[in-house]
Amino acid sequence: MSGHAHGVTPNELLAVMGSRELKDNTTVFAGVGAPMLASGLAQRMHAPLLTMVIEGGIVGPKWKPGSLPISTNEMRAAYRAQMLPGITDAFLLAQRGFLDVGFIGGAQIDRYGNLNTSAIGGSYDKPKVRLPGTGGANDIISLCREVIILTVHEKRRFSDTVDFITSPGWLSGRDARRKSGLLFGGVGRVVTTMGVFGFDPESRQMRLEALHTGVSVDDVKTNTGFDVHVSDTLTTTKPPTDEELEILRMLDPARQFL
Amino acid sequence: MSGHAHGVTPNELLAVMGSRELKDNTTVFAGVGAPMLASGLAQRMHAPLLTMVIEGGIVGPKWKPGSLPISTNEMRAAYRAQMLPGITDAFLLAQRGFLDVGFIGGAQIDRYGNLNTSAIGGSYDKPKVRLPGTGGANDIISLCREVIILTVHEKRRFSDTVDFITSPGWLSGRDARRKSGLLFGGVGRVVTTMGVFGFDPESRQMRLEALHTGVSVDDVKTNTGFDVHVSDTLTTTKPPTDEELEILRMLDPARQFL
Amino acid sequence: MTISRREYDFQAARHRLEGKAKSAGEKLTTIDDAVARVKNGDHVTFGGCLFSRTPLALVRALLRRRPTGLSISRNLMCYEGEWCMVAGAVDKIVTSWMGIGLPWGLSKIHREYVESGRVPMEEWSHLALGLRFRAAAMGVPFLPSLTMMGSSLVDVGGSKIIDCPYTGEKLLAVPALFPDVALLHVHRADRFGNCQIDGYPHMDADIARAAATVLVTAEEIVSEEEIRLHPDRTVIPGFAVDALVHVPYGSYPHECYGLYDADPDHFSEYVDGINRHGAAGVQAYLDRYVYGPPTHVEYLSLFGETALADAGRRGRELVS
Amino acid sequence: MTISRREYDFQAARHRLEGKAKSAGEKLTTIDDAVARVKNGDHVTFGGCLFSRTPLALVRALLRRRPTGLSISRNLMCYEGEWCMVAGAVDKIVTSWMGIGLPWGLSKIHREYVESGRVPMEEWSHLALGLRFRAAAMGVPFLPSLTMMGSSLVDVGGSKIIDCPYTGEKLLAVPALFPDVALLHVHRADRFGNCQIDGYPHMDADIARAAATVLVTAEEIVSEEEIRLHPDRTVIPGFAVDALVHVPYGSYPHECYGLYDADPDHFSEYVDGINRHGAAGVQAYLDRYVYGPPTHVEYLSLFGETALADAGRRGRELVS
Repeated sequence: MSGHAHGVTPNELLAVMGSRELKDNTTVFAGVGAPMLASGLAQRMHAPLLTMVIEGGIVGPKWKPGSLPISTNEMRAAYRAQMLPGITDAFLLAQRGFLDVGFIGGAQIDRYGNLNTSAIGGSYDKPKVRLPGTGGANDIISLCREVIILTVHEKRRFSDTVDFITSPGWLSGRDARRKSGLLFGGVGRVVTTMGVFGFDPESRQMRLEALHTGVSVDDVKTNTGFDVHVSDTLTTTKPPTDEELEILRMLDPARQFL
Repeated sequence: MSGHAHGVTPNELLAVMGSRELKDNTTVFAGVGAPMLASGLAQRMHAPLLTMVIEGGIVGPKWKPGSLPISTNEMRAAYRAQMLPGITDAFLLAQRGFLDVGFIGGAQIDRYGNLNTSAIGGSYDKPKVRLPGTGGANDIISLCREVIILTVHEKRRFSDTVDFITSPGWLSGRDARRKSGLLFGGVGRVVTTMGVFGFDPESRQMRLEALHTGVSVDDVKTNTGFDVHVSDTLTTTKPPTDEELEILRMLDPARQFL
Repeated sequence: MTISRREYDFQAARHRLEGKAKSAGEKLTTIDDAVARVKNGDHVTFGGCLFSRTPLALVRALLRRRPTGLSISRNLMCYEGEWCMVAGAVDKIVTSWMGIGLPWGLSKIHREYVESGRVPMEEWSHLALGLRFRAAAMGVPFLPSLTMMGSSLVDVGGSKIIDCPYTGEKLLAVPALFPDVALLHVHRADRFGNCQIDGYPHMDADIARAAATVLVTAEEIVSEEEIRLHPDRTVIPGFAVDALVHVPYGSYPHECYGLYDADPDHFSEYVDGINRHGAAGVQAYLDRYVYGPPTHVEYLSLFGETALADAGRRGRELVS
Repeated sequence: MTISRREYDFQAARHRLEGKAKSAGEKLTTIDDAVARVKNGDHVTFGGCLFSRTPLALVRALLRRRPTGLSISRNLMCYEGEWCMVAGAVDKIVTSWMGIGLPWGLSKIHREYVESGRVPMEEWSHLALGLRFRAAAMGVPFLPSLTMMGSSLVDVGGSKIIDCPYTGEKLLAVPALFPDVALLHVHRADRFGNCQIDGYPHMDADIARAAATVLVTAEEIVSEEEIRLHPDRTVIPGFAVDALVHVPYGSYPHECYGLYDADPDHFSEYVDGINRHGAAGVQAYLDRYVYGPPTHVEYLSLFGETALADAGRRGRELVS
């Protein structure tokens, strides 16, 4: 994929494309890795008045370049924070409506943006693979105004069905999410290493809206475990700029996450 | 009444008799005036490990003698406190079961220990006399393990019926309180300037259990707006000792509350 | 007297918040610009408690705009509630208690306005009102509680009893209260609106999350760096604040924990005016202290430097 | 896997608390005396979060007693949960996530024990678990929330959906979790158990109110006077604490905000042992670090003064 052709790593590509989804004067619920880098990049590019909220109960940190956190609840994640309300109260800010955007990923994702990070195969009680669990992913996708999924694009991830809905996207589509009691939010975008997906406003099925440079629709179809709907107005994303990549590499010089 | 005969004021009598109801290694939800003095006295007499919790969101203050608070939410009330959790969280400690005893008073009280501090006469919306309201009294009587009512004994206060139940005692008696949803607590004692009342364990009606020195049952009946039941084991309280009075007057030398 | 749907409509409240910019940017402005955000008919909640950290500078600035039809709420309402009554600004008062305190007896103004039915008082227990703000802060329409059960207060506001889905026990469902506007006074904030409070927090943090619009005065504006060096002291995040004004002695003659003590003599002077002239006494007070002084400095000069310095000395002594 | 009634029985939990002395007196004791309060079959909740302020000294002291049949809960479970599995101490783990972190991948121990059905993991969303502790801290059987709705998680623990009595909307009734015992590590406390935490509070304050028995280790024991000079820093009242132990570096090699950083190299060493020997690697670790050292000082000496000093330097740098 082009990213790599130009020496851009998958996480660099995700961080850049993710950062472009963030607007100024908003708040973002960000986890470690690409989401964190996307937020830090957006603050330095076009969204200086963006506030990050971190799962560990951290509001408005100013992470130290080269000293990025490996978890959402440690001193590096809280570096130069503006407020430390605690974990429960940080999520309650999201439930109240203070969080505009949330970033999450997942081991399995279906066409409706439902994610599984709990258990794969077998039964839930005796699964083939027990994954770590939801952590705050379920809360973020349930409570933020809009969620953006950031993930590498692999066929095994983009699966026809998820074995367990850890984090509800649009559930079975249409108004299923609202009917389930999730009155707010939803998945807006799925940013992958191959392109950017939106969701059909009616069916709530994933729809390819943009390809990264050098990626074809067939590439995407080959690497997706369900039928890929393509937008009538399919576009191509602007490749990561040198400035964007320089900032990312300044934030993570050891390339711990890049 | 004897209290006065011995130069003991009504509030001194209430503070002394109230203090004797408090045990060591317990917690007490105390308001300003007699309750506060009763708690401070108990700490200096027999309950050094008694912790006071104050409505203003204050835990374990060590009030400055001669600088007593006139409200439950001011710096004098928080003087040398151990913790300042805030008002809502202080009451939630009581709802959880951390508060052993609560002191309250009221403008009107009936035979079941129900109190009215809201509105007297007319209708609730257009009352003859609009009183300040419940404040935390309703919460204290609803949530503490046991409530002790401290009040001067006047016929107009000890009324056949209360116009409005601001603070629920035993409601209509027997199991009415539990049935109403108040699963915990209840009024244990009513300490007045004439004597000490308990409640019949069956009927939950107020019952005179002790008289202060020099007060007769007839005195009590004459000053009570409902039939006074008298315990078979009626006793006489030990008058305030010089030590008790000295401590009270040390706490409140200006006799702001005495 | 019953609660109105807009008080507990968590969906509408959430949509209002979703529609707002949540900026990490500048919040400093003038007090008149701040209170211009209050519309007639709004539900306005005052922070602090009784005569502690009351946002009096904001209340005065608000009353100078001669608002009408407001609902006001506060857990323990002090005489700022009487001001709103006499000024004709309020249609409803939501509180658990109204007055100044023991030494000043019953509030004649509270009695006059409520007994005549001119301004209804919606009464909640102190905890129940706290839970109304907390439910709203949490973004839910109610919180379960054991308080108020069995009392006549349950019916006053129209709150409901539910059965616990797990234990089957009865619980009071305390309805959320989402105010249109919150008026708060804090110890310090940076210019982005990150607020810190010393001593007892009262209900301000919940109120700030509950309200659609948050107006704050601060005793001190500190650097962003100072906030970031003590983030565990911050109780209100900047993105929740709409307007911030630097107002030293912003709650005087009420107290501000550790900075200045209240002025009970002034309370007595105020009550004397009522004892002599009733509501006209409050009107005279409003003319002198609220409508009169064009600036906060001129307001403070009515008390004099000695009184302010003395209140400051007492306030510092009480926490040292 | 469903919740058991004793987890949300607020009446039983309240009666347990009512039956306890709530003393303002001495709480200092030895760590062995403290953990002797834990009975086989108890539900034990660990404070802190992941590798931050984990009460590791208490967990180690508890495991030295070879407890059995415990249920353990923690919002993000780190490798202390693996210790309990391999030590045969637990029948059930309640958490939202289990592992160490990205660099160490999936937990092989977690996988082995859960996939085989030997130790079930009851999974809740991070907020839902936080609300379970908060409901208990508030003394109510549940709290309403919008989280987890529509997901497969709703059924895992057996939580229920209710209709809002005011708006008619569906809400998740998150059931309370009243632990038998809470293990917590804090920055400082006075000998009466009044505890203060710096930085992020995690869920410790709620857990301390939720549990029937509260065991605390503190980095520092300070004078009563120091607590009373900064009461707005206190998050757990002394009367809620049953036992207090002075344990500097009480959560090491996990971090303690502002005092010392975590030791990721040690985590890697631990995980290497698992990668090479599976559960036997954990057993060897337990023998060396948990069962082996008779005292905390001897435990710390396994890391060496240089490592401790370096963690302290990094920890101080990260907050200055």
